[in-house]
Amino acid sequence: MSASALEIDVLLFASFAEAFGSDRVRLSLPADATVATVIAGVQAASRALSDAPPLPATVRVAVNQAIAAPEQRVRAGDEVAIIPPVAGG
Amino acid sequence: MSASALEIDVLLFASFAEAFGSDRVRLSLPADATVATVIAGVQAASRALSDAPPLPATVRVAVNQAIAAPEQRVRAGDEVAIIPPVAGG
Amino acid sequence: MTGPHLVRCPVVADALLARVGSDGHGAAALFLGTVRDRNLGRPVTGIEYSAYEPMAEREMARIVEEARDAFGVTAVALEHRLGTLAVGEVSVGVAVGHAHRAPALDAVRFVIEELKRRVPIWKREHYVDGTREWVDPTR
Amino acid sequence: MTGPHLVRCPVVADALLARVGSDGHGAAALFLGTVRDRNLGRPVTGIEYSAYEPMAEREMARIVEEARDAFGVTAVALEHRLGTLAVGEVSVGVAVGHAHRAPALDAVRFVIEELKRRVPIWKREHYVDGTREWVDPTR
Repeated sequence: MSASALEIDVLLFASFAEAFGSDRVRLSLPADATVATVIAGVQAASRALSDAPPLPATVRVAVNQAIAAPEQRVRAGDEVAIIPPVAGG
Repeated sequence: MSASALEIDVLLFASFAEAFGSDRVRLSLPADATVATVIAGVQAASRALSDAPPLPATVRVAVNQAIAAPEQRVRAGDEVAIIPPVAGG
Repeated sequence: MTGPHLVRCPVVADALLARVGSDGHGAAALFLGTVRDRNLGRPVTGIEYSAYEPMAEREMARIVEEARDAFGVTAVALEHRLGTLAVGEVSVGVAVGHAHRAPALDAVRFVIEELKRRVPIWKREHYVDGTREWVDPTR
Repeated sequence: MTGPHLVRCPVVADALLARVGSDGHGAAALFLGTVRDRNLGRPVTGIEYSAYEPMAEREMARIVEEARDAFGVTAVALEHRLGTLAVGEVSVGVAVGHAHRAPALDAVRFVIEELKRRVPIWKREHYVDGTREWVDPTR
């Protein structure tokens, strides 16, 4: 891991939290990481899990509690969360 | 009053009942009377009242508890009512 | 001949909701009409409601049937209060329960709009200055 | 950080209605979402709701503000319950009070539709056979 790498704790909810057995997963990302990089990182980490159930195909990412576009940059200190399809109500 | 005349007690509500000081008014109508005849009869009777407040311009008539068209015939035994503009809710 | 839709006691939201509740429902929608403290700028102290009762009952029952046909809602509770109501009191209440939310919301709106359009109920407002006036929405 | 919109105790219709009541109002509209006893044909015993709580609070507050801007409604109460709910219990409640009925009805519908579309709340259904499943409305 280079000195410029980002260490991000990605918050997990619902099916993701259940699959990971945790409410967060730490990702090591390149310094120029985007939201798309985060999604790819979480998907790779989930594939590495032995008995994970299938995760939702559609996920979005919130950065600092707002839904973020795939190309948005992720910076140190950002609050990053995986948002599976919502089902309130 | 001819033998073929209709005697109808027309039910009154709201502003009409207040103007007439009664919940009904008896009209003597020709045997071929229609809903329009009833409206004209009630309007004539209200003009004869000394201190009646202005009645609603728009009135409808219910015959046997259903709104009736002006040309509908009125027959002996019908339940006839003046329906001023409704204001429920 | 005041039937189930016309009442002379308070209209209670919880009672209407309870009447339309079911384990098979995922949605309940409710509308309440209440007496406002002013109308067209005049301060109001209360409203007196009266009706052509048997016809009003029939029309309200018909509206409930039409809502069933139009939106597939079988759980509908509709009450209109008669008599003199104070400011803040509920004059009319409609509740609809359904498996899903769209029919419940659609049906509540339909029922209250139809009630206001065609049920023979009248109201006389009482004003702060002691006068009273019949409300004519067409004027 | 559970704020006023997310609750862990029952959502009570009367409490929501009381919060949006005013003597200047002629209308109150309410929507309740309740736990159904089946979904897609499977018998359900309960639903477990969870949320990304701070973000959900913010989104719900934003939806209430958007309803104010769109419909001119200043009296809006919105609560979503978290935790495990039994069949028949209320998961979400929205109440809106207004001088007139159309904005109240429009705003209730807007708020519940937006909540379902974008507030980060999730549910896991518990079935009669003991299994559980996360509900994915996009699937």
